[in-house]
Amino acid sequence: MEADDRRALRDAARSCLKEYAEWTADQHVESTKTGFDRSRWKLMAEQAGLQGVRIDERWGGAGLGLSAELIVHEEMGRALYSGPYFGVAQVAAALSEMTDDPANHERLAAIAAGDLIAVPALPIEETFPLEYPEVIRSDSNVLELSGSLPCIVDAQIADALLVLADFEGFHAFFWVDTTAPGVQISPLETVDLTRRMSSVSFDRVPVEVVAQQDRARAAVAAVRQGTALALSAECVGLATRALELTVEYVKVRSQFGQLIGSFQAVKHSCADLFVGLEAARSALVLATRGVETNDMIGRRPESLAGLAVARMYCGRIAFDIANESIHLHGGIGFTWEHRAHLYYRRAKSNQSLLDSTGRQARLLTSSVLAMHQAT
Amino acid sequence: MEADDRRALRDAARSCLKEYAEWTADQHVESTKTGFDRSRWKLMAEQAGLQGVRIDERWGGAGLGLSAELIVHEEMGRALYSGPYFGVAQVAAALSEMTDDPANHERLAAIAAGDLIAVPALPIEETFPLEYPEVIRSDSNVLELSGSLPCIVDAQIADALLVLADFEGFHAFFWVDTTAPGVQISPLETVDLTRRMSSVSFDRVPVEVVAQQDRARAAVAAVRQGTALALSAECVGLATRALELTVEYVKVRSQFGQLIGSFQAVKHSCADLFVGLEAARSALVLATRGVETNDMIGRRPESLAGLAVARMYCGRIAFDIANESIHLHGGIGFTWEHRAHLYYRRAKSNQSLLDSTGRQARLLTSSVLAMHQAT
Amino acid sequence: MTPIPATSLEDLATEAHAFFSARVPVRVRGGMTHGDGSDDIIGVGLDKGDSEEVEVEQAREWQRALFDAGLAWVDGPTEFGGRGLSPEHARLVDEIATGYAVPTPSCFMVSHEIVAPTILVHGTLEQKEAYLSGIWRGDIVCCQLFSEPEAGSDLASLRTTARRDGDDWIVSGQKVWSSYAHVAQLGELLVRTGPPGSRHRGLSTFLIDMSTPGIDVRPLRQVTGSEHFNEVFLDEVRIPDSARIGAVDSGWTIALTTMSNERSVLADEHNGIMIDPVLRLFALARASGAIDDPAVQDLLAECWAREQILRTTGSRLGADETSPPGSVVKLMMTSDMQFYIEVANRLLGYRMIADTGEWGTFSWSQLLLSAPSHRIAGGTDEIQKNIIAERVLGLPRDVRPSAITEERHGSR
Amino acid sequence: MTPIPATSLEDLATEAHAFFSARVPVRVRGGMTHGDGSDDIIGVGLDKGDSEEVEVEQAREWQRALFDAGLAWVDGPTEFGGRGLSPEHARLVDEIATGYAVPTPSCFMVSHEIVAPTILVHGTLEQKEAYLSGIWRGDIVCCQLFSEPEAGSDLASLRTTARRDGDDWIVSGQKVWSSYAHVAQLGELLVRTGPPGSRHRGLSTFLIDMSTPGIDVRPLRQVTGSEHFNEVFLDEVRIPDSARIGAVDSGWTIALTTMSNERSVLADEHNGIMIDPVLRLFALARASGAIDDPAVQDLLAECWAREQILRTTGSRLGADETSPPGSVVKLMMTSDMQFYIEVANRLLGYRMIADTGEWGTFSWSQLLLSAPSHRIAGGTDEIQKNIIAERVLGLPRDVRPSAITEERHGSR
Repeated sequence: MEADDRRALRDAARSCLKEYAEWTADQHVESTKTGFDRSRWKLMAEQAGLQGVRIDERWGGAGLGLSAELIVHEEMGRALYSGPYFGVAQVAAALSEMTDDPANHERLAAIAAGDLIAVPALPIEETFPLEYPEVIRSDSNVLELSGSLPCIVDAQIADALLVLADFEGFHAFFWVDTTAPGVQISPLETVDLTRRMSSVSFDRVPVEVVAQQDRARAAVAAVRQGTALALSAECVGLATRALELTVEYVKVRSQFGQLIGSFQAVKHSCADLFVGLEAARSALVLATRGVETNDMIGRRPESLAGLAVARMYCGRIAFDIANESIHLHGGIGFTWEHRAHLYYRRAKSNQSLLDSTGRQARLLTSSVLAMHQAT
Repeated sequence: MEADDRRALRDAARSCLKEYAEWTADQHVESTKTGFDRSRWKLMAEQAGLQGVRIDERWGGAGLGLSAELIVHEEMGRALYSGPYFGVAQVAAALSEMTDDPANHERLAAIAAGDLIAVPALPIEETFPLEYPEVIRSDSNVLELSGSLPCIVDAQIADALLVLADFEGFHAFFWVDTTAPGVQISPLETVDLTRRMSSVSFDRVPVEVVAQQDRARAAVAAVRQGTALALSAECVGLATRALELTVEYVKVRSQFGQLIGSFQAVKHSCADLFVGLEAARSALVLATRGVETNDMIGRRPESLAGLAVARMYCGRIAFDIANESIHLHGGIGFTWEHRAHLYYRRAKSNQSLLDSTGRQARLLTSSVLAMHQAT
Repeated sequence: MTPIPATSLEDLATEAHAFFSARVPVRVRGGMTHGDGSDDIIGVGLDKGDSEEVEVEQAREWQRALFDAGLAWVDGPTEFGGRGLSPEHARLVDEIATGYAVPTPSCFMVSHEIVAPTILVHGTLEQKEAYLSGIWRGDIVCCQLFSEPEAGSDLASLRTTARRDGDDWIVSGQKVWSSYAHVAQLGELLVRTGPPGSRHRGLSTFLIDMSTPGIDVRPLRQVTGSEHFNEVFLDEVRIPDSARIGAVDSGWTIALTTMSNERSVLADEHNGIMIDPVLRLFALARASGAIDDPAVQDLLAECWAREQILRTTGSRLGADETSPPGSVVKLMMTSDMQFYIEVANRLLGYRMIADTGEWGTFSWSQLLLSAPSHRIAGGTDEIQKNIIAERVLGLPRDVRPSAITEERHGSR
Repeated sequence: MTPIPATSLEDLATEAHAFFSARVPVRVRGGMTHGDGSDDIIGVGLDKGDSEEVEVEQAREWQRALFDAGLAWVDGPTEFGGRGLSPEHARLVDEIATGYAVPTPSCFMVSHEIVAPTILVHGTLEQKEAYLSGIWRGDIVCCQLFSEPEAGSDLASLRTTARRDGDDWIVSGQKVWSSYAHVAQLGELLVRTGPPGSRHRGLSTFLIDMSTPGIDVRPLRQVTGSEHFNEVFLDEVRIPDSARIGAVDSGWTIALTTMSNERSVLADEHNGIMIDPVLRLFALARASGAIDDPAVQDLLAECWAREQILRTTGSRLGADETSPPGSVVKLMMTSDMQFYIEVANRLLGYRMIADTGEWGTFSWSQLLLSAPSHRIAGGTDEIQKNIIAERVLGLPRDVRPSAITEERHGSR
C-alpha cells in the first residue's frame, strides 16, 4: 500500500469518526445505556467501508491488508470510538481464513455491509491454565455449548459470537446467535466509558461448528494476532491524540505570567511523552512486520516476540501519556467534563487487555530463547 | 545518645577524615598500589578513637552503640575513606559478643588502639546455595582450614581474618593469621578506586576456633547486620556529599547566560535526588531500628525486612545520585581528574555488595508474609 | 463548655480508650486478609461519590460526641472551647483513635487542619469566639475559597475583587476547587483588595458566611464521578469589614499559613487516602496464588519498602522542624500511589477495569481514577519540586517575569 | 584514483563480498553464546583505553585497502576521489560490511561522518581537492574544535577568537572535548570573528592544519581511564584566510550542518557503542541458570524489547525525513544503556565490580564506566529534550536571556 493510499484511508476514517471524537463522558455514558445505534454503524459501512477494509472484494470489502486495517484501528483509538469495530474486524479476519465454506461468504458480506455484528468470544490472553467453554454432542446428535467467559468486549450489542471452545479434545470455533436460548450476556461496569464489556455464559446452547483442527488454528491465530495489533494500534492512536491535546493546551495556558509550555519541566515532560509515543509506534510496526512475515498458525517465535513487545509497550505507554496528559492539564483535567480522563480510562483498559498480568514478558523471553536454541 | 553527642561524634569523624575527603583518583590509585599507611590508622585511633566506638570501655573503646558507629560509617562514605574501617568494625562487633574469652579482650584492645586490622571473611550475601570454607580436624588433632572466598574487602591489608567456615556440621568462626602458611590473598581489580578487595584461599591453614554454635550465631548476626548497615550508612554519606557538590556546582556554572541551577530541568533533577536521599536515610533508620529491637540471632522477620529495605534502597539511590551528579557536572564530570566518578564507582560497588542479585526483595517479601502468617 | 482541669497522659489515655471502645469497634486495619468486610481502597467520601450531605451529618454526630467528651480539641485554649492540654496530649488521643474504627471525618479536614489554626493565629478575639468552638464541635463546616480558573499554581494572579463600600466590602469573582463548599457554613476567602497586577501584595483574607446572598455554589464533577469540589460564583456579595482576618492587603501572609498547614495535612493524611494498600496487595497475591511468582514477590517487596520509607520519612522529618516535610512526603506519596496501581493491575489484569463482581478487585479502580488528582491538588508535583529546589537546596528561582517562592502554589 | 564506470547493485554486492571475505572473517555477532572470544562489551577504542596511535595505524591500513578497492566512498563524486555511484549503492556496501568482522574505525567517525560531508557542502573547490580523497583514504584524520570549557551546551558563547592580520587570521583560545585531536591532521575549528557578545552571529569556521605552530594538544583522561578526548590550546596560531570554510561570520550555519550530522551519527552508531548487549545478557543468564528466575525473564524481555524498539525507531525515523531521528533515538539509547547496566548488575552482582577473572563478567564494568559520557556527549539529554519540545512539538523557547533553538548544543 502506497503512502498516498494509506493517507487517504486514514483521512476517510478520521472524517467518518469526526463526530465521535468530540463525545463527552456524559454522551458516552448515555450511549452505552441506551444501546448501540445500528443506523450509524450501517452508515459507516456504506460511506467509508470501514468494516470491510480487510474483507475480499468478492464479498463487498476493499480487499486491503492487515496494515490498512490497523490504520483504521489507530483512528478508532484516536476518536475513542465506542462501537464494536474492534471485535468485528477480528471475526472478519477469522472468517476470511475459511472462505471455502459458503456460509462464511454471507457472513462476510453482511459484515462488510454493516448488517452483521459478530465478535470473538475467547479468553483475552492466550495463557495457561485456560478455561474455555465446552461443546458436547448431545444424545440427539446436536452440538451443545456450555461454559462461561468473564469479560467479552461488545458482546451485549453483538448479533453473534464466534466462540472458541473445547470440542472432542481440540479447540474449535463455533457460531453462536446471541438470541439463542441458553445464552446469557450480562454487561459489566467498566473503567473505560468508551468500551462495552460483558460476561457471557452458555447453558447447552445449540451451536454450529465453523472451524476445527488446522483451519481453527489459522483462524485462532488471525484473531489473536489481530486482537493484539488492533488494541495496540488503538493505543497509539489515542496516545497520539492525548499528546496533541496536551501540547495544544500548554501552548495557551498561562501561569506565573508565561505560557506553561515554556516551563522546562513541562517541555521535557512533553518531550519524554513524544519519545514514548515513538517507541509505541515502533513496537506496533515491529509486531505487524512479524505477523505479516507469513505466520499462519501464530507459532513462529519471531512473530510471538514482536507481538509481545507491542502488547507490553503500547498499552503501558498510552497509559503513561494519558496519565501525564491529565496532570499537565492541572485541575481542569481532573473534571468529568474535560475529555482527558476518557483517554486515561481507555488506555488503562486496553493495557489491561493487552498484557493483563505480565505474561507477555515471559512469552517474549521464551520466544527469544527459542530463536537462539542452536547457538 | 543525645543529639549533641551525635553531632560531636560526627564532627570528630569528619575532621579526622578531612584530608581523605579531598583525595583524587590518582591519589587513591597510588595509595592502593603502595599498601596501607598504618601510622595514620593508628593516629585515627589515638586522636579520634574511631576504631573503638563500639568497643567496651574496659578494652579501650568508647562503649557507644550501633547508631553511634553508623554515624562514623556515614562519614567514611562521605569522605570516600579507603581504609579498612568497614570490616574492622564488624570484627569488633563480633568479638564484643564473645567477651567471655580473654583472648578476645586483647584483640578488642588492639583494635581500639589501632594496632590490629582484622576483617571478616564470609560470603557477601547470606544466600543459598552457600559455599563456605571448611575446617577439618587433622590426624594430629590440629584444626585445618581449606577453601576459598572470591571477594573479601580489605583482606590484602589485614593482619587477621575472622573466617566463617563449616565445622563438624555447623558454622563456626575461626581466627586466621594472614601470614600463616597456606593463606593466599590475591588483590582484585575493582571498579571502586577507594576500596580494596581480594580473593582469598586457604590450603590446610592451622586455625583457632573463636565461636561455635549459639555464640557463633550471635556473632554472625552481628557481622551480617553490621555489614548491611555500615554499607548502607556509607551510601547515605557518599550520596549526601555527591548531592552537595552537585548543588554547589550548578549554583556557579553558567550556560546560556544564566546559572544552570536556575534551569527547571536541573532544579527538578536536584529535587528528585533530594527526595531519594531522604528515602535512603529513612531506609537506614528503619533498618537500624529493626536491628536495635533486640534481634540477637538475626532471625526476626521485622529486622530482616528492615535490613532488606536498606540493602535494596541505599545502594540503588546512592548510585542514582552519583550517576546524576556526573551528568549535572557535564563534560567536566566525566574527566578522571574530577572527583565525581569516585562517588559513582563506590556507590555501584556498595550497591553490588548490598543487594547483589535481587535476593533481598525475596527475603523481604517472605519476611512480611512471616509477620502476617496468622492473619 | 467549662474548662476541664489538667489531666495526666495516663488518665487521658484511659478516658480516650473508654470513649472509643464504648462507641466503635477496634480497628481491624493492618491485617493481611482478603475477602472480608469492605473492599474500598480509598477513604470514605474522599473521591468515592458518596453523598456529602449524608457524610457530613454522620461525621457531625460523631464530632459532637467527641467534642462534648473533651476529646476533639485537646490542646485548644479553654476560652475558645478547647481542653487546654498540651500538644502531646492531643497526639496521644490521635494515636489512640487510630486503634479504633472511628469515622474518617474528611469533611472536617479543611475546618480543623486549615481554617481553625488560621483563625487561632490571625483571627480577632470576636472571630475566635464566634467560630472556633463551633468548628471543633462540627457545627460549622469550613471551605477554602482560594484558587480560580486562571489562578491555579500561580495563586498570586487571582482576580476576584473586594471593593470597599462604607463598613462593608463588595466581592465579585469566581473561585474553584473548593472542597465541601456546598455544605460549608464558613469560607476562608482570598481576594484582591489592591489594584490589578499588585499580585501577592494586594490580597486580603475574609471569613465569609456561606449563606450570604450572591454566593452560588456549583458542584464540579470529578473524573471519579464524585462531586467533592465546587465552583463558587460571587456576585456583588456584601460582607462586613469585621469578617476580615488580618490587615488589608496582608492576605498573602495568612494564605501562606493556610497553605503550609494544607501541605502537611496532605502529607500526614496519606493513610487516610488509601486504606492499607500494601497489605491488601500482599493478601490479594496470596489469595490468587500469584505470590508464588518471584517477579510478584519483587514487586510486593518494593511496595512494602515504599510504604515503610514513606512512614519513616514522615515521622523523621516531622520531628525535625528545619525540614520541609510536606513536599518530600507528598512527592513520595504520589509516586507510591502510581506504583501501587501498577502492581494491582499486574495482579488483577482485566478485573481492575471490568467489574466481575469478585471481592477486592474492581475496587482498585477507585485508586486508579483518583490518583491523578493527588499529583495536582495541594500544589502540583512540579511546585513541590520547585519548593525543595529553592528553599531546601537554595537553587536560584526560575527565570521568569515573576518568581515562584513568594507566590507559591495554591493550585487544586 | 581513476573513475570507475557505473556498476549495478548486484555487481557491487559481488565485488564487496569478494573484498571482505578475502580479508576478514564473517561476523559472528548476534549469537547467544557465552564464554567464547572477546568479552568486551563496548566498541574498540571508544572508551577502552587502547592506544590511539596503534588504533589509528591499524584502521588506516584497512581504510586504504577499502578506498583503493573503491568501496570507501561509494557515493562520492569521482572528481574528489569518490566512486560516483548512488547513495543506495553506498548503503548496500555498508550493509554487506556488517556481515563481516571489519575493524570498527571509530577514529574515522568525525572525519567521514562529520567533517567530510561539511567540506563537501560548504568547502571551496581547492578545499575539496585538497582534503576529501585523503580523508576517505584514511591519510587525513580529522577532529572537531568546537566546545570550550565555558561553552558546553551553550556553544554560541564560545570565546576563542580569530583576528584578521592581512591575508591571515591569528587564533587564540582553548578548545575541549576534541576526540582524536592528538592524532588528527586536520581540525574543523569554530571561532569568534565578531565582537564579544555577538553570539552565533559572530562565528566563523576554518579548516586548520593541526601541525601549525602554536597548537598544543593535551589528552584529557576520562572516567574510564582512556584518553580519547583532548584539550586543545591555541596560542597566536596563524592560519591563512584560504583555510576559512564559508563566509566570515557565517560559521554558525556550517556548525549546524556539522552538528546535525553528529547527532545522527551518534544515533546510528549505537550498535558500535555496545556489542550485542542484549544477546550477551540472555547468554549470561542462560549460562548461570538465572534464566530460570521469572523476574530475570521479565528483565530480559524488557531488554530485548528496548533494543528492537530502538532499531525500529532508527529505521522508521531515518526513512521519514520530516522527523528528528537523532534526538529521539539518542534519548532512547542512553536510557537503554542505563537499563542494561542494571540488568547486568542484577545478573553479576559483585562480579561486575571486582575482577574475579571469570569470562564475560567484569567486562560489563566498561559499560558502567562509559555510560555517563553518552548522556553528555553530542548534546545532553536535556538539550535533546529541548530540541524535541521546541522543534517537533512547537513549544515556546525557554524564558531566558538567550533562546536555545538557534544556538543549540555542541556540549561534549
